Amino acid sequence: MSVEIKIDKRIASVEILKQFENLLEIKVDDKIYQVDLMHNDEGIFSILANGRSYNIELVPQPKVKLFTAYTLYHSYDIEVIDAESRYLRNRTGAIQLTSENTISSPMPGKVIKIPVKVGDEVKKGDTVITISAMKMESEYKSPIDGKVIKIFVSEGSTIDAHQKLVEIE
Amino acid sequence: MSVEIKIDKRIASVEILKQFENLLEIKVDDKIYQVDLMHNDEGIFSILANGRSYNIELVPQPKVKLFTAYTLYHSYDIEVIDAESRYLRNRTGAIQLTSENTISSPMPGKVIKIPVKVGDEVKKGDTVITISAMKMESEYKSPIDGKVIKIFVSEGSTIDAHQKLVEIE
Amino acid sequence: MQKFNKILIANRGEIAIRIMRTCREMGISTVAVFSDADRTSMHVRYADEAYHIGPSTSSESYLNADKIIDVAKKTKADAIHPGYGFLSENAGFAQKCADNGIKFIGPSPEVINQMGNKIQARLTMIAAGVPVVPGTTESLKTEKDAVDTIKKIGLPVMVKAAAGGGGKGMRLITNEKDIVSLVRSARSEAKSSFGNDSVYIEKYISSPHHIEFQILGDQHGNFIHLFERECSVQRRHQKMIEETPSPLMTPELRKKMGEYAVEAARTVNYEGAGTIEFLVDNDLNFYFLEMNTRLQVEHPITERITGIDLVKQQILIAEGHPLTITQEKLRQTGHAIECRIYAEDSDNNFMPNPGKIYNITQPLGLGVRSDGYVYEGYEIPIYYDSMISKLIVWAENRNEAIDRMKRALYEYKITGVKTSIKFLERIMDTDDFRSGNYDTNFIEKNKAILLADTKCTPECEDMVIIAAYIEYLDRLNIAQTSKEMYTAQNRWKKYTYQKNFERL
Amino acid sequence: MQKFNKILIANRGEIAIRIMRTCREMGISTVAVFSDADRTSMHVRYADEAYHIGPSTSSESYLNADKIIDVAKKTKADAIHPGYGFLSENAGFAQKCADNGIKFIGPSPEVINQMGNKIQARLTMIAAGVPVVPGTTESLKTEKDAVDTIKKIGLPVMVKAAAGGGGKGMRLITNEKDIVSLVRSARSEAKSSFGNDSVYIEKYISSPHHIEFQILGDQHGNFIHLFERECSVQRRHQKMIEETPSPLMTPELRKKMGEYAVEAARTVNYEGAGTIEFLVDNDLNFYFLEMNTRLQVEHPITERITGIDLVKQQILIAEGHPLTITQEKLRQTGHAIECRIYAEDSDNNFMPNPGKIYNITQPLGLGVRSDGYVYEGYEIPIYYDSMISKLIVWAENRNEAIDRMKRALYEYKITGVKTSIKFLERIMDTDDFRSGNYDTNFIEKNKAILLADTKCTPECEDMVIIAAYIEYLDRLNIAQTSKEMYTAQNRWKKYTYQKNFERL
Repeated sequence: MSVEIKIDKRIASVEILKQFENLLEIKVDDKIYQVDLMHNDEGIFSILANGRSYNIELVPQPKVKLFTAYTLYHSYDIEVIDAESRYLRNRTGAIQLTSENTISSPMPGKVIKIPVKVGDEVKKGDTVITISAMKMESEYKSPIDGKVIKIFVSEGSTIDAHQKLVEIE
Repeated sequence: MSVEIKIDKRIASVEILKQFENLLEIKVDDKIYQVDLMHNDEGIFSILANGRSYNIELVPQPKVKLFTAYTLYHSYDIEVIDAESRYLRNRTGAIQLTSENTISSPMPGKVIKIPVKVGDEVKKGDTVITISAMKMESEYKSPIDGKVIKIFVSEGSTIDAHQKLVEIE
Repeated sequence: MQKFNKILIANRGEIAIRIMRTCREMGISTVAVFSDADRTSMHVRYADEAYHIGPSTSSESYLNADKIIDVAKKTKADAIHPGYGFLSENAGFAQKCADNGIKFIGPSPEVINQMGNKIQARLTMIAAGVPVVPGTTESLKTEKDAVDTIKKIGLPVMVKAAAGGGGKGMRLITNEKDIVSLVRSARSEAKSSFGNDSVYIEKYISSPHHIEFQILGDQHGNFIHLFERECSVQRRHQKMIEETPSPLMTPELRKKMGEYAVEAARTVNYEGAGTIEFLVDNDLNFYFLEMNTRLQVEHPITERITGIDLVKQQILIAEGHPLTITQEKLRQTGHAIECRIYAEDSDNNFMPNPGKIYNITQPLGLGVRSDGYVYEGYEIPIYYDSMISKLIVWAENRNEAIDRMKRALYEYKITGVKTSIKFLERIMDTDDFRSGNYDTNFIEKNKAILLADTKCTPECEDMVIIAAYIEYLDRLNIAQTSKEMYTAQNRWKKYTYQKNFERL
Repeated sequence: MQKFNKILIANRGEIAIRIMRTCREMGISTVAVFSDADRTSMHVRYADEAYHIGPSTSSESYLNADKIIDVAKKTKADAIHPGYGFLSENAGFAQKCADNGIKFIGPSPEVINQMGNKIQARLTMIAAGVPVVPGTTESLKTEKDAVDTIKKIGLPVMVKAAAGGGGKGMRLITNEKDIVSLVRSARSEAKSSFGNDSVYIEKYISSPHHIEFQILGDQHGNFIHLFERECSVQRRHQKMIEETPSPLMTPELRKKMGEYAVEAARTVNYEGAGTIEFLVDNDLNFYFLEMNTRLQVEHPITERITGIDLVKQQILIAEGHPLTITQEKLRQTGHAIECRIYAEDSDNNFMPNPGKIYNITQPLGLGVRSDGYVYEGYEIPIYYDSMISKLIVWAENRNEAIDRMKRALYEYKITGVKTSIKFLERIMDTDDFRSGNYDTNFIEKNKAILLADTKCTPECEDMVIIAAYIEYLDRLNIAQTSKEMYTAQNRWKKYTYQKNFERL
């Protein structure tokens, strides 16, 4: 099965060449690895390759082919690109998971203030929503000059991470 | 649904009277409890009842209606007796999960020695199998005077907990 | 002398559990209180009894004094331990406890008031002969008054709210033309934050060291200090790392500051555990900054080098026992460092990062203590502080302690939310921290190093790709794998992804 | 003087990880080796490099000296740390390391041999003037010889294998008529266990105290001792609890025994960390029992009261550094206790209980150290020791240490396998342990209390029933719940078990 993995900005192709139980021969781009790979239901991987002991944890994200990968020192955003996602990509013409002009919060929190209403003209840099989380308030600003076309939440409501908040056009 | 719970030797009937989310009114035998009950996929329970904070963990056993329950200081063997198990009980005439004359080991291990063979006459107290686990050898003895009718394992093989080893008749 | 049989802990998170641990060691029952968001928090599960006190927002639960007192009365608790934050420095709450015959574990309402008002605290310290940061000793009356006073003291200065704390109602003035507007905005923020617009002026000390002394006072007029804590590694005016002894400290300075700290406690006839905070400049001049009339987050490093359980001392003092520890017998043994683990994106302006904890690996072994409260599967609420755990190490000397902290941070793995762990590890590697040559400007100064975007090796990156690929293949068969009901019995998988290959 | 860049750890379990922790703190890379059963063991994941060395059975993997040396050569390891058990007291392995230019972290093969043979060790100690248990100093030759000797010493006596250890080839003789048969069976067991049927006789000391001294010796003729460890709480001749200081010890006795321990080390020109074991009777007479030429399981309690990292000292000594610690500067601070957590059914004759770990809650907080290696979902192999972790506490004094240990054991939860945790907690409650008035007969003497079958309250039992019922209802809907793929995101459930009821 031909599958590509997007890791931050890199896109790598990956393919299993041989397998004997937990011993795998795997090709990543043009490099071939012999790995002894064990993993469990919590996404914890122990990989031995060239004698090195690698510990990797994959945490699933709400979208099914997205993960956050943790190595010892780094975390990576991972996306699996298979036939299905390639089809979707081709159909929509571009990878566009969220609109650039839709403001969302990277973390859960509570909406403190929405100083704009639908139809308002805003300038790039204007604060359109204030979110509070863990005793700290963050102001989210408009990325463009434009008009508020949709507000998805209301003052006082609690929000999830990556939830759409305000759309500007 | 009328269900009974066997906890060690006691058999208790239990029934939910009311529920509002995690607040439950539950009857155990003739006592009625109002409990605030939270639990998770790992079988960890946090129950608040009469102000007390109870922590209970349930570990599933290979048989589907059996659990081991851990409170702070104790562990209990639990069996759920529902309509289906009652039917099975009635059919077989008795609760007989394993034959009394079948020797099994409570723990996993390795078979070191089987000094008997099928057809041998044995006396009560004769060693019929020696199991080694964690550098310690345990000898299992015949519970009755009788004859070896079946040996389920062979010397040198590894065994699981509660696996049948030798049957005497 | 009273013997407490039951204590209500009016707090949550790591400090609630830390207090319950000592109660348990002393054979005292514990009562937890919790808000909507905290039903599944660890402190509820750790306590002997637990009661719901209201909605998630602190003001309606952990700050609801009456509700908490009700629970204490209902459960017949002998005393209330307020922890830190929330009601711990609330004189009104301390008074209500007293009115209801419940012992508040801490100083009297009068002392909390006296030290809570920063102007009054300054006056008290001046009267006791303790050096304070140069500035005013009364509230600014008019804007003209402000301009005149500030000119007299000389720029730069800090305007601070008398009722203040936590950086609110505080402004740095460096330019004469900004005086009026900044005083005005400090006053307005003070009014909205504390209901009191009284502000005062302090000389601004640039890049000082934050050094505090732990003190204990009993009901019988005995006072001791338990040495210093160096708290200069801060971000957004919040401490990140504390250590003791302070690398800046000399035995003479320690003796002098310690004596002042004890004098400060004696002056107000302080009862319980408290902290005297000082600013220290590079010439080792020191100034009283404020007193915290409660346990500090960073108290464990003092416990580690002195061997004394501070919560146990608080309880014994509240029961009326005289201190059995004397100043002469106290020793600082070895070196202790605390790192605060925040759920935050340290690389992105320390933005808080609440969310669900996926996996945790605790650092263990020689010289490592960790005080936390989150567990696997726990969802960190958005309503409270972002500190999820504290990692404390001890070693014979400072270098070894830094090496050990690095090792412990290396071992400490929390996935699901972003944490400050890796940022803290990078701090351990900076020359300035290693040499002990740092002040409150440390993080700003070392920003380039601390925010360096290092990547793992290409081979390591390829391993991540392989792991993601295998996980993906697994999920294609999810229906099959989830049939395996008892996951704990088979957490390590052996699947065949591709059939009929010979052994490699 | 050599600087090690890489160390191979020829061991598994908690001790392998404990050694790797110190290596990491010292900036030394680590190489793990593992058997079939240990592919997913923690030490494999903790190490920088990891290599498979054979089947699960120890004799084909962890005892396979050649294979381990091969890995050390291949990975260019500078040194091998043997931990305890396995090859740690194998002179042949130490010799092979030397032959291959790899430093064995421990004493020379000659010293291992000399101390490994119990008769030779006795002779060595007698020559050094150290008191030994009265008995023979040579191997018994004939059965007549045995009878004569035993009559001379006087019954009861112990027959012991010269090459012995671990209770094998050892018989207690209390009755004259049994002499011949018991000597014969000891000899036959010695032959089959160690390939050497040489046995000797020691006077039997009933209910003695097991007290050992930790020693360190460098390559430059410096020797120190790091005080005693009291190891009398044993079951099946295996230690369960150790503490330091020993409640039996007096300063005079400590000084005297310490001097003998140092003398013993000096006599054989000992290099590294070692332990001199003594038997002490109730009149405080003490006798050399044997020397362990390796790190002990219970070394952490010594680390805790002295502040010294013993593994770091082992490595520094092996690199050729002279000891920087002097006897005069060493202090015993406070009190430390270790409890060994075994996977066993303590209530059922301590039967080992390997299996799958379901959930673990680690005890944390002030004064608690835990050194373990199992994790949630881990399957404890049947092939190795049943000790899965060690819990070490420290406090200012013995009473506080016992209270803290009780608290830590209370917090420590391991489900899925039976463990010794609750048994250990009951020990903390016995009068004999509390008063420090115990010897090796302790568990036998307190059996009635320790095996008491207490149950939880009827209400608590009802809560278990409720939990089981809810879990059962849940499982009826298993198909529905397992659709929820990301369990960590929703570990606490909110299901409706019965619809349309109003709020209670």
